[in-house]
Order: sequence, then C-alpha cells, then structure tokens
Amino acid sequence: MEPLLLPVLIPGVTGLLALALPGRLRRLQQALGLLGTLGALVAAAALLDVRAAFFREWLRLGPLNLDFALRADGFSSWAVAFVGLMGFLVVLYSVGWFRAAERERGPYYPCLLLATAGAAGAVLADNLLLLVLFWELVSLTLFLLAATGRASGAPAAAKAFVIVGCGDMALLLAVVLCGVLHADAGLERPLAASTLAAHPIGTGDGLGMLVFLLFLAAAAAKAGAIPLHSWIPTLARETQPPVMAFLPGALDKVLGIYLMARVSLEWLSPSHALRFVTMLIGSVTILAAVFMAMQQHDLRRLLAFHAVSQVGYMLLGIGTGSLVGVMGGIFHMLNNAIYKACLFLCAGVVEREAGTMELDRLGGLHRNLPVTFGCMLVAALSISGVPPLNGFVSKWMVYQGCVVAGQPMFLIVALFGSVLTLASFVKVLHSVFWGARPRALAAVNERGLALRVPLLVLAALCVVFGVFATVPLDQAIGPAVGLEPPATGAGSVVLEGRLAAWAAAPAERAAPAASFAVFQPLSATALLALGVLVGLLLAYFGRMKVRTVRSVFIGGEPIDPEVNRFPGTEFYRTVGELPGLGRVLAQGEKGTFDLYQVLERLPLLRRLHTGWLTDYLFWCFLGLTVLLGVFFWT
Amino acid sequence: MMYLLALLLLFIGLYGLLVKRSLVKKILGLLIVEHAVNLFLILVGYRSDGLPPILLPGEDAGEFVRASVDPLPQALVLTSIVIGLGLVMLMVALSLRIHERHGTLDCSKLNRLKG
Amino acid sequence: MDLVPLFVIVPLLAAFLCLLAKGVLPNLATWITLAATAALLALAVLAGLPGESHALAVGGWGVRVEAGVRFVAGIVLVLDGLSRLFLVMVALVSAAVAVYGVQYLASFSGRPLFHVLFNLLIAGMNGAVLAGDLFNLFVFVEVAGIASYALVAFGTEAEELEAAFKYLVLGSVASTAILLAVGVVYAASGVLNMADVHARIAAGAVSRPLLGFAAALFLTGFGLKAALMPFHAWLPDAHPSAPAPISAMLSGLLIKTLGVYAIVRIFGTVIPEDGRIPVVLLVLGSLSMVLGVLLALGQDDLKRLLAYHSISQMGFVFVALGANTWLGVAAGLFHAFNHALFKSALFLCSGALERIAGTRRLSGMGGLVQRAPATSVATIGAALSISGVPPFNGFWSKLLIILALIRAGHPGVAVIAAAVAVMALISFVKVQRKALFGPLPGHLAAAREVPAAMVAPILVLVALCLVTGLLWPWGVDSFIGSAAAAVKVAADSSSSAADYLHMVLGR
Amino acid sequence: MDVTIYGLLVFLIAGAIVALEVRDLLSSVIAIGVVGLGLSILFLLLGAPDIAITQVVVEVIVVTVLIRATARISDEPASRRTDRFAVASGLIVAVVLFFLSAGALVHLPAFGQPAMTVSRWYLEQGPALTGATNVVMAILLDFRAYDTLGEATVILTAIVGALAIVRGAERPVDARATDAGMSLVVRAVTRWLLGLILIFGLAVALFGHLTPGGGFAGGVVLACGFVLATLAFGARSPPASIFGRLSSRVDAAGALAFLLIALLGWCGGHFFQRWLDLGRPFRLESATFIVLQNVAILFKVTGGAFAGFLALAVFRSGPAPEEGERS
Repeated sequence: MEPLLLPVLIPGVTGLLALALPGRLRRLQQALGLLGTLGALVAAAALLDVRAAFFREWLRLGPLNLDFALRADGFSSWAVAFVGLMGFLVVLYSVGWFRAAERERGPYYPCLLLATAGAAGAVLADNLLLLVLFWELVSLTLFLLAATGRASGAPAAAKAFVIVGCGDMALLLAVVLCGVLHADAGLERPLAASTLAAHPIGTGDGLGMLVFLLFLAAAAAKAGAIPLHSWIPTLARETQPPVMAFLPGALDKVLGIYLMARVSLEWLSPSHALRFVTMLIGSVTILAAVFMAMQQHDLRRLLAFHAVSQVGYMLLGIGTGSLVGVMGGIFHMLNNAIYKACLFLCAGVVEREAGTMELDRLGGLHRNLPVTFGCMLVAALSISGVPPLNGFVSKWMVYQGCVVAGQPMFLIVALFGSVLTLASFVKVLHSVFWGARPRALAAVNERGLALRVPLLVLAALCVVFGVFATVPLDQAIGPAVGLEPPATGAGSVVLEGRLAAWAAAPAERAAPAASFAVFQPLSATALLALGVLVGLLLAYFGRMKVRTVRSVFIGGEPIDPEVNRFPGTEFYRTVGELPGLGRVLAQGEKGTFDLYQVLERLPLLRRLHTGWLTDYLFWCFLGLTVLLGVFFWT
Repeated sequence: MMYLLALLLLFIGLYGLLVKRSLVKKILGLLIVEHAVNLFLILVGYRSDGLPPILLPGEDAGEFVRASVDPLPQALVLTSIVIGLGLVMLMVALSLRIHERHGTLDCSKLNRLKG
Repeated sequence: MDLVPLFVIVPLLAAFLCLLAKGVLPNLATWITLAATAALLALAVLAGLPGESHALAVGGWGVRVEAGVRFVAGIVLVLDGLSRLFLVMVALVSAAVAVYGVQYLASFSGRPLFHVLFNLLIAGMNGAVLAGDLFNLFVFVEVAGIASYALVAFGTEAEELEAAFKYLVLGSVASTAILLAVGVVYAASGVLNMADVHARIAAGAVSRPLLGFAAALFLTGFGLKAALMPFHAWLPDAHPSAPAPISAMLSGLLIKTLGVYAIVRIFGTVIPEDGRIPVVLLVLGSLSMVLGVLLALGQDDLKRLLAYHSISQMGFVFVALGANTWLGVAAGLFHAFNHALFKSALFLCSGALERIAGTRRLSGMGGLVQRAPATSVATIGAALSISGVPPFNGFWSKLLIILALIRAGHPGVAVIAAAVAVMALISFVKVQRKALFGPLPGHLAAAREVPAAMVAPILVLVALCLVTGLLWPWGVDSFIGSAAAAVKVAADSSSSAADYLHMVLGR
Repeated sequence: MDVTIYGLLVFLIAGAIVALEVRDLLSSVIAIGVVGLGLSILFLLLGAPDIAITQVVVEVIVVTVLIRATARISDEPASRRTDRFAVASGLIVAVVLFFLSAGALVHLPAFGQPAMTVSRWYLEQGPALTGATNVVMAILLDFRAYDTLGEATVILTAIVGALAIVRGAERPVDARATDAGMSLVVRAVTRWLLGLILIFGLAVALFGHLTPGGGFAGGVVLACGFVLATLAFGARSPPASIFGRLSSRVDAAGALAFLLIALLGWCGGHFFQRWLDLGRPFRLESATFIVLQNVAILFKVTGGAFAGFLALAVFRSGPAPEEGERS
C-alpha cells in the first residue's frame, strides 16, 4: 500500500464503513471514528519527513487530464497531520459530549470521517481537479452534518452550503481556467500543481487576474472572510460545538488558507494590486468581524465572529507578500485552528453543563469548571495575541510583514483588531467565569474525561506552539514558502537570517532580507516567566488582598446578589451606541450585508410571466423576428 | 407573388391567434394558419398549366412526367390536413372543458397560472 | 433482422392494444405498458447500445441513382451515435416512469386512455429520434406533441386545461414554423431526406437568405419545443400541470428528443456549418440559463420550480452546443442525458412528496425526512445531482461544459454558467431546507411514506445518476463521444457529416 | 388560369378576415367553412384533386364539430377593450416579420416551376413500381408509407386525447335534443342519402390508387355519413349508438391492421415492404397492397373521426368515473 494514500484512505474507508452501519450501532461508529482519525494522524505523521508523490492516470477531459495524483511536501503533510489531530480530538470530545444530553443524529461520525478524508485529500492533491473533488466532498459532508444534526439546523446548513458552494464553483472555474491556460501553452499535465508551481501564471492580464480573484473568492468563502463570511455565525448557532470546533480545526480555515498560500506563493504570481486587494479584504475582515463579535450575547456567535476575524490576519499576512508576513499568515492558520478549536470545545462544555450559551445568564463558573476555565483562559489569551502564546507569535509575524511590505495602515488595523479581540475576550471570561454566579448554575461541574482531554491537549499546544514556535516554523511553514528546513532542529529560521536563500527566489517574492525586528520566543518566555514570578512574589510578600466579598445591606435586608449581578456584556453596550458605527452594526445584525439573503428576493422577472397566451405568443413572434433579422443582416 | 398571398393568409391566421380573445376564434385562427401552410406547400409543387399526378389509361408516360404537378407536396399536405383535423378536435375538446371549469371562453381570463 | 424499427413499432403496438383493451380488461393497459417499456429497455440494450451506425430504408425504398444523381427514394431510419444516445435515454426514463405510474395512477379514471397516450408519446419520441427524413421528423414530432398536449390536460382540472391550451397553441405555432421550414427547404432543393438535403445545400441549391429563413424557422419551432428562452413560456405552465409521471416524461425526455435532438440534428447534419448558429445558440442559451434560474429562485410551487430549472438546464445544453467544438457538443449531450435522469427523478419525487404532504407548496411541507426517509434520500440525491455536486453526474457535465466554453474562447459565458450553477444550488438547497429538513408541521404528523413501487423507480434513477457520475469515463467515448461525433463540428473535424452522408447515401 | 388562382386567393383572404372579425361565432364558423371550400377549389385548380377531396370532407367534419360544440357556449367576450400598446407593437412586429419572410420567399424557385428531384422519379417509376397510377397515393402508401403510419397515429392520438379530456364531463343540455333526432323529412332524405354516402366513401377509398381519393378521404366521407345519421335519427338510434360504442376501437383496429400490414412486409425483408404482387395496370387489383392499406386507413379514419365527433358534439364519453376516483 502506498503510504501516501493512507491519510486519505483510512478515514475515507472507515467513514464509508460507518455510513453503512445501522444507526443503532453508535458505539461501533464512535470506535470507527476514533480509529479513522487516529489512523489519518498517524499516517500523516509518518509522512512528515517524506517527500513523496503518487500518480495514477485517471481520465481525460478534453485538453485536461484528471489524474489521481497526490504529493507530500513538508507543508502538506503537516497540514494533513494537523487535520488528523484535530479530527481525533473532536471525535474524542464528541464521544463525551453526546453521552447524555443529546444524541448524535444523522450520519454524524461518517460525515466527520469523510470530511477528514476530504480535507486530507484536498491538501495532498497534486492535481487541481482532484483538489476540487475533495474540496467539494468537504462541503457536502459539512452540509449533511449541519442539516441532519439538529432539526433547526436546516436553514443554517443551507446557507453554509450555498456560500461554500459559491466558493466551490469559483474554485472550479479558476482551476479550469488555469488548466486551459497551461494546456494552450503546450505544457504537459496542465492541471498538476507541480506544473503550475514550475510555471506560475502571471496576473498582468485580465485572465490571470480573474483566476486569482476566483481563487481568492474560493478561499474566502471556505475560510469565511468578509463578504463571504455570513454562514459561519449562522452555522455556529445551529450546530453542535464539536462541529464548530471541527470547522476551523480541520476544514474551512485550513483548506482555505492552504489554498490561498499555495495560490499566491506557487501557482500564480500576484501583482501588487491583487496583493493589496487581499490585504484589504483581510483588514476589513479583522475589523468588521471583531466589532460584530463585541456585540454578541451568544457565546457561540461571538466565537464565530472571532473565527471570521482571525481569518483576516491570515489573509493579511499572505497578502503582504513578504516572507515573514506569509509565514506569519500560514502559522496563524495553524495557531488559529488550535485555539479556536479549544475555545469552541470549551464553549461546548459550558453549554452542556450550564445549559445555555447566553452570556447574560452565565457567570462565576471558574470554580465549577476549573479545567475548562484554565483552557479557555489560555486560548483566549492566545487569540488576543498575548505573549508567549502561539497567537502572539503569528500575529507578530504578520505585523512585521505589514511593516516590511510598507503598509503601516494595515499594521494599525491589525493592532487595533488585536486590542478589540482582547477586550472582547475579557468580556467573555468575565461573563462566563468571573463575576457573580447565577444561582441556577450552582450545581454545575465538570464531568467526563473525554471532554477534558481534548481541551487540555489543545491548551497545551497553544503554549507549545508559542514557546517553541521555531519548530513548526522550520518544519512546516518554511517548506511551504520554499525554505529548506535546517539540518539541526534548533534555531529559528527568522533569527538565523537564512533569508539569503529567499532572496534568490523570483523577484516578485523577494523581500528585504535583513532589516526587520525579530522575536525570540524562548528568551521572551523566559523573561515573561521571570516577570510573572516577580509579580507573584511581590503579591505574596506584600500580602495584597485580592478580593473581599461582603454582603450588602439596604434597610437591614441583605440584597440578593442575583438582582445586582452585572453580566460582562453590559460593559460593551457603548460600542453599539456609537453614532454611525452603531447603525452599521445593527444593520449587520439584521443581515443587510449578507449576500445570501439578498439573492432570495427577486420578484421582478416573475411579473413578466403574466399567464396571458397573447403575451407568450408575442414573445415567440418577437423571437422569430429577431432571429430572422440576425440571419438576414449577418 | 403567389407565395406572398399565402403568406398573407398565414399572417391573418396568426393575427387571429394573437389578438382574438375567444378560444373559438383562436381555433379558427389556427385553422387559417394550417390552411395557409397547406396552400403554400401545394403552390410550391405547382407547375404552370400542370395536370394532376394521376396517370390515365392510354396516357403517354413521358408526357405525364413532363406535365404533371409535383405529387410529393400533395402527399405531405394530405398528412398535414389530417394532423390539422386532429389538432382542431383536441382544441375543441379543451375549449369545452375550459368552458365547463372556468365558465368562460375568454382567453384573457385564463391566467391562473403565472409568475 | 434489423431490430431498429421495433423502437417505434413496440410502443405503437402497445398503444393500439391498450385502446382495444379499453373497457374489456381495465388493468390490461397497465401491464401492456409495463411490458412495452421493458421491451424497449431490452431493445435499447440489445440493439441500441451495440448497434453499428446504419441507415435502414423503410419498404426497401433506399438509394436510387437517376441520371448520375444519388438520392433516397423513400424514408430512411437512421441509427447513429446521436440517435442511440436519445433512444437509450427514452428507454431508461420511460421504464422508470411506467413502474412509478402503476401506483401513482391508481386513483385516476381513464387509465387505459392514459396508457394509450403514454405509449404514443414514447412512439413519437423514438420515431423522431430515428427519422432520417425532414417530414418524417415533423410527423413524429407531432405525434409526441399531440400526445403531450392531451396528457398535460389529463387531470382535467381548471389549471391543467388552461396550461394545456396554451401549450397546444404555442406548440402548434412551433409545428407550423417547422412545417413551413420543411416546405421552404423542399421547395428549394426538391428533396426531403436529410442527407440529400445536406448534399443539395452544400451544392448551393438553396440560396443564403432562404437558408437563413429556414434556419430561423427551425430554430423557432424546435426552440419552442426545447423551451429556449423567448419561446419558453408554455413550459412552466404545462410541465407542472401534468400528472407527475408525465411531468417527468415531458421535462426529462420530450424537450430533449423534440428540441435538443432536433436542433442538433438539423444544424449538425442537415444544414451545413453556418457560423451564425453557434452564436445564436450561445446567446439564447445564456439567456435561458440565467433567467430560468432566477425565475426558479422565487418559486414556492415545487413543480413550477422544477419546470423553471428545466429551462435553465436546457440553457446549459444549448450553451455547450454553441461552443461549437467536439468537446462542447459532447458536454451538451452528456448534460442532456444527465438531465433526463435527474430531472425525471426530481419530478417523480415531487409527485411522491405531493402525495405525502398533500400539497405542492414548499411552504406547506417540512421535516419530511423524518416521515418519508426513502423519498427524501432520493430527492436529496437528485437535487445534489442537478446542483452539480460531485460525485453525481451533474457535476461532470457542468464541468465539461465550463471547460468547453473556456476552451472555445468564451470565458465570460463560462463564468455565467458557473454563477447559474450556484444559483441552482441555492434553489435546491432551499427545496431541501423547506421540504425535507426542519421541524415537522403539525398537519403532517400523520404523513406516510409512499408505497415502495413508487419510491423504487426514483431510487433507481438516482442510483443511475450516481453510477453515471462514477463510471462515466468508461462510457464516454463509446456512448457520448460517438453521439457527439455524429454531429459535424467544423472547429474540430469536418468529416462527421460526411460520415452521415456516406452512411445514408452510400458511395 | 393564374388570374383565377389570384382571385380565389384574394377570396380566401377576405373570407379569413370575415371569419375572424364577425362577432357571431356561428357566422364565423360558417365563414371558415366557406374558406375551406374555396381552398379545396383552389387545390383542384392547382392539380391536386386528392387534396381537394380530403380538404372538403375534413372541412365538413370540422365545421360540424365546431358548430355543435360552440353553438352552446358561444359567449363572445363582452368587453372589446384592447390594449393599444400591445396591438401597436404586435402590428409592428407583424409587419417586420412579414417583410423579412417575404424577402426570403422571393428567393424560392419561380411559381410554376417546381424543383422536382425525387418527384420526377416518382412520376416516372411510381405507376410501374407500385401499381398505383395515382402517384400521390403511390407516395403516400408505398414510398412514404411510414409517414402515413405516423399520420394515422397522429389522428389516433388526437382522438384519444380528446376522449381523455372530455371524459367525465357534464353532458350538455342540448344533447337530449340530439338524442331525439330531427324531423321526418330529414330522416327520409337521410335514409336515401346514407346509402349513397357509404358507397361513395367505400369507392373513394378502394379506388384511391387509381382515382383521386384514398383511405383518408373515404374514411372521412364515411364518418360524415355516420354523423349525418346521428344528427338525423338521434344519438340513441342503432347505427349511431352501436357504431359509436365501437368507434374508438375500430380506430385502434384499423391502425393495428395498418401496422400489421407493415409488419408482414418486414417478414419478407423490409418494414413496409410490399408483399402482394402487382396486377394489371388501371384495375382495382393493380395494387392490392395499397388497397389493403387503404381499407385499413378507411376503418381507422372512420372510427376516429366519428369517435371524435361523438365525444365533442354529442356524448359524454366513456363510463362515469368510479367512486373515489379523481377525474
């Protein structure tokens, strides 16, 4: 068996097996789910150091050929391993999550497995049409997951499928255009990614630009960048948390950004204008989504808007076109998957135990859900870009990228977005874990190892990827941008100034090699740890009183804390009350900017079909007249 | 010129089909259209001072071939007439039922299906 | 013995026998129809698929040579790749529909008459597809057309009668246009056989304005039968009004055999290459594609929605034909074949859903996946197929169409096609969301799945969609490819019409 | 000669306009009958006696059906309001369309000089090859007999369609008058005429291959005879009711017979191949094959046309719908 096939085949076959099983055997389905995702993880991990390719002729479509061609370089095998890992954690979590409160409905595990297979296939595919096929498999499974998961999930699933479907069609068009351009240029295997990498398509002419924009649309729809983002918040409210965790973790973000990275680094050579467009979309996404997020009172929707917002950083980073920015963007994709999956899974625990996602009705749960609290804290700090966690590293690289690309405007936007993210998560932490606890939630506690293990793993990964950021940077991101991994595992790419290799790359990609600020995660962590230590010591020795709790009396009666409880959300009202911005945000909440809803209203043409035979006959004669005219005068 | 008159007849039928509101008038319009097309086909096969394509006893075969009109369009028209008969019967059946169900034969009131 | 005439004889015999059996044995007609469609299916497999392309002179009146001129004395039936494709299509869909009809029609009166008309419809379509003679094509187009007018009105409700009347008037106008065109061609060339006509036109017997006139009339006539955009208005009334099996026949087969096939045949074989036709097809096809799907988006009536999608999907086919390359024609024909499968499945599904929910309005359905899982699975499969989701067959034909368009230098049309595909997706996702998923309304709590005899044929059709999607590379050359090769495409090769001429006229 | 043709054409056009513009539907239908009659005279002048006969008898049936069917529902729309914009745009399109078509039609071969290609061969060889000296019939039933099968199928389809559409319809009020029949004088005349009509129809069909006529014309003549009998003696009278009940089946049997004749030929080699020998020219037996086919067509058309007439003009056809059935 070809080892390259295994990451696709294992989840694929187990998925089909699970699909064939009757719904009663859910234990077996769960086992298959765990087995399949773990298998994918192991099989992909085995590929980490391997450069391999697999090739089978499949079929010819006119000038193009659809081959079953897979290829693993450092980047793709890392991405697949990541997908496998996330898949495994999500399935593990699902086993716990679905235990009592709610049962899996529809083909849940088969869909997860097939989605994993699809994602792995899309990442590994060396033939662009094959990529499209796997890509659509992911969309389809996502639709089925959402549509059958909850009775109320159908509209959200439909919306997601449609918007992602737009992206799929754009991808298909882009791929076919690419293939035809290359076939016309007389290249063999015009659809092979390796051919494209060897002969990137210029974006000087209209066709090249169209190809890039189509790819961008496909990636934006999949990853959820504005204006194709609206399916994510809708979906978040209507699907189970594990599914939402799976989305950024294994599917949409990874695939969309993977594609964008491939496109702008290898397959096309985007012009400055197109890069600017990418960055613009990225920065708009960052800001708009974070503002929307601050408005939310539903934890799932809030997280979903953050998921959108983070995509902006990735696009911004990739759009800079500078080495450090691109690497930052890709790295941010991995980091985002980790902390965002962690956040969604934590939210899932909160929902399961507290029974609600309304921030107003939550609070003070840090003692009830200590593990969840800890993990969420780490993940929230990470998403807000607090050092030394992973989110900081990648954001830092994106900032640097903006500087190097000479776009200080975007830098400011990115920084501002980061601040707002932090503010937003302070709100979340406050309203869920701190503050006064509603009495109804007194009995909440954590149950189930299957729920906690994935959280811990992900939180740990947040730290590891932050402190030892050089490892993924060297092993995964470096190859992605065309850098050889260093012979010894140690030492950062960025630090060691091995950018000379980069300078030799095509002029388009050349970035100023030496002159940018650097960040050394290990030493920074050490310094931070030192600082924290000092602070703790001061606190301890200074005998500082952190908090005192006393009952408040009015007229001799103690006031019920429930009455005086201030949910964290109260503090963010002002954002919605700002002139101008507030109105825009309110419109956003109503769905005015939601392309999907705009398409549903189209009454004008129907009025033409009056039902009168005379009109219809008249059209026919008019048509005949025009045809006759055409045939006479040409 | 002869063809143009047949064409004119066709257009009169189309006019009836298009403008007249009564279903019966529409049927008549279609009948006229069919008449016109049949006429056109026969005109196409006509030979100046031609004779029917029926060989009579004792007639010279060579003379027959030279004098006869084109028989093929006639065969086509025979078929076409019969098709027209069928169409008219179907239309009458439909109008009868439409009158029963809608209570009118006014075509402009037949627009329940639209949009 | 050459079995080709049986494609017409079998359904004709069945129709006559059904009429004779009327009133004697009430259920005999059903059995006769089932037997006839089964026989057609067997024929399609035995004689249709492996058959060599050949022409068959009816009554032995084949090629004659007179004063050095070759011509066909009588009528020929021609079985080439193109006809084969459509014969197989007709056999597959009509067999499924016949089985479905057994249960569906149980509550209708006048079943024998229905079966007579149903068989005549098949006979007309098969006859039109096999015709090698312009007038013969017209006659069988009329047979199928008249049968379809009557079948649309079969329920004799007010709306059905209204739709049938409009359909009949517009259809007769189309027939008149076709007959006039045949007359014009005959007047100028003196022949009716397609190969003969081609040879005469190529030899310059028909002047250019006259040819343009005939082309415009043919395009109007057959375009109306195919519901090409300015001539489409009857379809959204007629197709939903008919009983579901007939809707499936009309949308799945009739608009293709009478419309697409005839246009491909006329402009591929009969009239020599004319650069204006592909442009016209591209424009009208794009128009149908876009406006059809936009109209479908706002529909609440499930069958009307499907009908508008038929217009839109026919637009895909014509756009592909307008690409005017081998690949384009193959893609268009492939899409026509696929559309026959999934659109008939969808219309059968609509009938089943109507039975289950008691309404055709999407707003009156919901959550049916809980009450009718088999029908729902079939609907989802067919909907995914028409929306072009892999691995269903619709994806491949749309991919090929987009590829052909880009390849032929029409990237703009390709982008339109992709956008339309997305809108089709939107529309069908809406159908699923409103009809199948979501909460079950109270009045449907007692809804029951339709009998297996109704679901099974739909499931078979959907399975065929899937199988076609997975296995098409193995059939594409021999089946679709030879169908496309039967059409002369100047851009790629000019030999195919010569093949046809050779086949019919000999050396 | 040409002047007569022109005159008749103008007459036809005038008649057509009258038929469309007269408000009284009955007058319209009669006007259309006159147009049909004029057309058949024109056909006669143009050397097409077969068509002329068929045209005239078909016109009789059509007009009868139209009068019977529309007499009781003649409600011309009360308002004659017309949308000026629609009419104007329609007119512009019509004028443009007319001139475009005319521009193409002037390129046809000149009137009176047909481009005969296959037809010349039919004229030369037809009588000898088929035994039918009426070349139109030779074409219709031998060279292009397959078209005729289609044609027979078309009329069958239309009749069955009409039966299907009117099934279960309310029986019209004035149908009871039809049951009763007409006055004694009419009955007496009809009794005389009927025999003549039947014999004439048979003759037209049997000798179709030698003289103008053929199965179609003969069939419609026979149907006219039955129609006459029905109207005169009433729908409950034996000839009408017995044949009425059988008519659609006679139609099917005729079509079946025609198809079987074709199939028998297939046993000998080709579908529709002649399998009877030619006899002496100009005699009834000169083309027995065609006679057989003409008889089959005769039955078919008689049954079909009469069934159509009954369904549309007199009867509620078919059995009443059973309980619980959807009509």
